[in-house]
Amino acid sequence: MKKVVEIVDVIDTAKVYAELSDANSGGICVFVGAVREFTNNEEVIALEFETYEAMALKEMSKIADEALAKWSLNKVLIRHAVGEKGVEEPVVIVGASSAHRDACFEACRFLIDTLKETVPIWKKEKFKNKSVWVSAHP
Amino acid sequence: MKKVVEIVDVIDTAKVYAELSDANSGGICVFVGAVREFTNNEEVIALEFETYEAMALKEMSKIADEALAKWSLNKVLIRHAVGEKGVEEPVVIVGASSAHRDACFEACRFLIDTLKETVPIWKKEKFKNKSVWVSAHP
Amino acid sequence: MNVLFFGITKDIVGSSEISFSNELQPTSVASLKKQLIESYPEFSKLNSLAVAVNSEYADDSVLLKGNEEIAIIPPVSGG
Amino acid sequence: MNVLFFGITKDIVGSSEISFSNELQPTSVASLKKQLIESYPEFSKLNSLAVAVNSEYADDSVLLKGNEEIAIIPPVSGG
Repeated sequence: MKKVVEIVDVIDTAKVYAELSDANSGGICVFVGAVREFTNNEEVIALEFETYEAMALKEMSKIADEALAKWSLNKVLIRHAVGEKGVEEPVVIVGASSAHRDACFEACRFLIDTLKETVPIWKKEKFKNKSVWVSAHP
Repeated sequence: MKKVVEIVDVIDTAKVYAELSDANSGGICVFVGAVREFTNNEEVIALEFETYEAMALKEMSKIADEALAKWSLNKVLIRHAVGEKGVEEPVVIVGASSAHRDACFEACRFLIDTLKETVPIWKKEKFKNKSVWVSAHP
Repeated sequence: MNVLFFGITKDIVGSSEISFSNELQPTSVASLKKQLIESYPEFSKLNSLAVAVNSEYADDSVLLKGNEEIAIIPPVSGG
Repeated sequence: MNVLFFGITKDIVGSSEISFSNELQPTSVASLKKQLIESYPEFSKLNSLAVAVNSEYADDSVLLKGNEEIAIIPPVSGG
């Protein structure tokens, strides 16, 4: 399977290497996004992720296809979590494998940057006394 | 432990996320180098890695320190395997975690690029009928 | 015509789905947005407001028949 | 003075370590390299030839007393 695109409840970071590994890949680049304890010096209790799943999977699939077209990649993976995530929990994992490292580094960066721009997933930051939808307002 | 620098017999890719994870890190970038089946269309049986360990650890430590000085990172990891490695086996893993993703991506790329330039580790490619020390000759 | 709401737009509307009766049904993405902003002025304060038709981004010129899956997409913030 | 060899230089020399007797002992990194290339012409065909003194890269001007840990570093190829 050249392309893995998933929305899950919990991300298992331990298995991603096996998923991206390939006899023709000299390099595998993986990015994990996780919950930080502080945003602008305010303590975050949790992040709550919501998605429009059918559309999110379509958009993630488009991003993976675009990466496969742009770079010489053997495998591509995009997996996002939904639900409430506490500090240090992984919320997204993207990765790519390729013969040489340039391609997988560039593709990995592209995957996460583009995901953040186009995939219909929304994040609410939960602080002690309030909750804020991230990026909603200027 | 902010910095992990190791030479090992076998790389366990599954544990690296836990090693780099951190309450202040929103991003973790990891690169894994693995054995490819073909080099210039010739089938590779295995790679054999040898090191001058005392010096390699010093150089790896310098690279980690340089990355910590250049970027705002929470954790840095450089781990290289030695001995004979078959196709798809990981031979090196480097990674960094940071509040925002720019730093960990740039640092991760720097770690692997610099490792390949300065760390005294040597790789022999074993083909069916010959063995070649990589990069030894012009 | 049913319209799905997510993220902050769901909070503003107070529901994840609303129905337009036939006589009030907007006939394009542009008129759908206009109606929503009139009914929910908070929508005009958002960083962006996109519409998806059959789970694809649709620009203002796209016409609506009423049998599509229509969703309101506030600024995304995954990752 | 003992000198360690790694990678292809170990193969060329046929040993991972050689000793220089006191009278032949090079007094600088430059003269060590010169002596090695004279004894093993194959060394001159390598992409590069570095020397480490006490496990740090040392340039040609570094002087050698004989009690250091000295190592020959052919082109590295880790990763």
